[in-house]
Amino acid sequence: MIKITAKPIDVQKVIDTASSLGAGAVNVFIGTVRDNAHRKNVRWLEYEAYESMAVAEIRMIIEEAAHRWKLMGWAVSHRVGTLRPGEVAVVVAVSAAHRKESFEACEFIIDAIKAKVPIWKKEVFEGGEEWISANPSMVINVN
Amino acid sequence: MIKITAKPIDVQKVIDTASSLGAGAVNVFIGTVRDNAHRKNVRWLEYEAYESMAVAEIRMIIEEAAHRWKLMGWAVSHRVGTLRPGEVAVVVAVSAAHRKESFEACEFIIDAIKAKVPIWKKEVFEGGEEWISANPSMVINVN
Amino acid sequence: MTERKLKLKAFGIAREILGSREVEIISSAQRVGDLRDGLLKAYPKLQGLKSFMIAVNQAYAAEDILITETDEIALIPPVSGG
Amino acid sequence: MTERKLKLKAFGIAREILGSREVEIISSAQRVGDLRDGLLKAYPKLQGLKSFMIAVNQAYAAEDILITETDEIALIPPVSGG
Repeated sequence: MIKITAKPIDVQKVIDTASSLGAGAVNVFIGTVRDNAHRKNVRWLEYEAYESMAVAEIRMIIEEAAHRWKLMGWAVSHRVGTLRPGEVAVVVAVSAAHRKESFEACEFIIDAIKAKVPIWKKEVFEGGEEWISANPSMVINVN
Repeated sequence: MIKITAKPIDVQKVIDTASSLGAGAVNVFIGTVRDNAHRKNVRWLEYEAYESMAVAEIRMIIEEAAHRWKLMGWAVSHRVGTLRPGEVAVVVAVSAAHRKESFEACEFIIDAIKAKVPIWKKEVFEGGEEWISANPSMVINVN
Repeated sequence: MTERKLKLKAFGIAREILGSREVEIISSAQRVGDLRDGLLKAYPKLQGLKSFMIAVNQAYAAEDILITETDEIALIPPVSGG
Repeated sequence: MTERKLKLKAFGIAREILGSREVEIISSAQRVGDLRDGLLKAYPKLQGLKSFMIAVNQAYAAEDILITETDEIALIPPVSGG
């Protein structure tokens, strides 16, 4: 399952979709909105996606991971729209026979999503707003 | 929260306990019972724990991880009793500012739990039963 | 070069710079690289971005890819999902 | 050496070998290492284990730790949680 959605993500449902009876290990990464990124008080984030391409890019990433780590199940859900601190922005869940593969595959997928998938976030903080990673002058370490 | 329980684990509750408003990343490991470990058809697993010591050992592991990776939240729940294939045996959830720390800390914790914490499982398969890892003759790669 | 009408999609900060999520431009650009050069001139604020990619038909496109009028062309500023 | 009554907890395969989760033994063992030697003789099946540790008061105990009658002593066969 690959989903780009404006509705709150049901984490348990993503996990259930990724689970498999033959798998002994499920790893789940949940990206949430921080209340204090880069020393600013974050009021909310605006996420937008180039949805059809985002789904295609995530599919390619998943296919590579599934092959490399012999995944038995997987699911990715990414939120768009307005998100407040504490809300879930992205969930990646994978299942594999053993735990090492599940950790490696899940980390590979979220790293690749953050590097390649056409989704953007604008941080709205007290006193301004900023598209994350857009400008070279910003030194940002996004989670 | 550290819990050794005979009741089914509520994964979402473990995740919620580990979450924190200041954290941007939550990593969750879920260990489940496989239906086909070591080429045998698993009917069920019997888990038992030396509960008071298990809690003390998990606490030490968590304290080390929390310090090393500056965790903002964490929770561990381990099941005991009879577990059928597909059931959740253990959930480890941690939250941190950034994703790399969350992955590393979660993997460290589950690795240490499997290496040190006094919990045992007996595999009941078609035609026999076996305490996992107990005897040197068994070559076993447990997830 | 013949000038053509091209439809562009723009996202994130590129959408704000172009002023809309869907923009029609008149361009003589034959390849992705030409289009990029034209856009950087027409919208100088794009020069302030750390990078921007162009996607053709929902895939990142190399500079020498030929563009046709029916292609779905999109401006991809630095991504920041997750 | 004086013989003493010691209460042992046993888990997993050690519980099955000793026949019960709580066992009382008479032992002259002063230290953890002596107790281990005595148990390996009294319950030869323990020799078949990949390893077994002894915990005193809910912590893994080194071989030279002194045992008292009021200590909580437990036999820890190879763990396999998770």
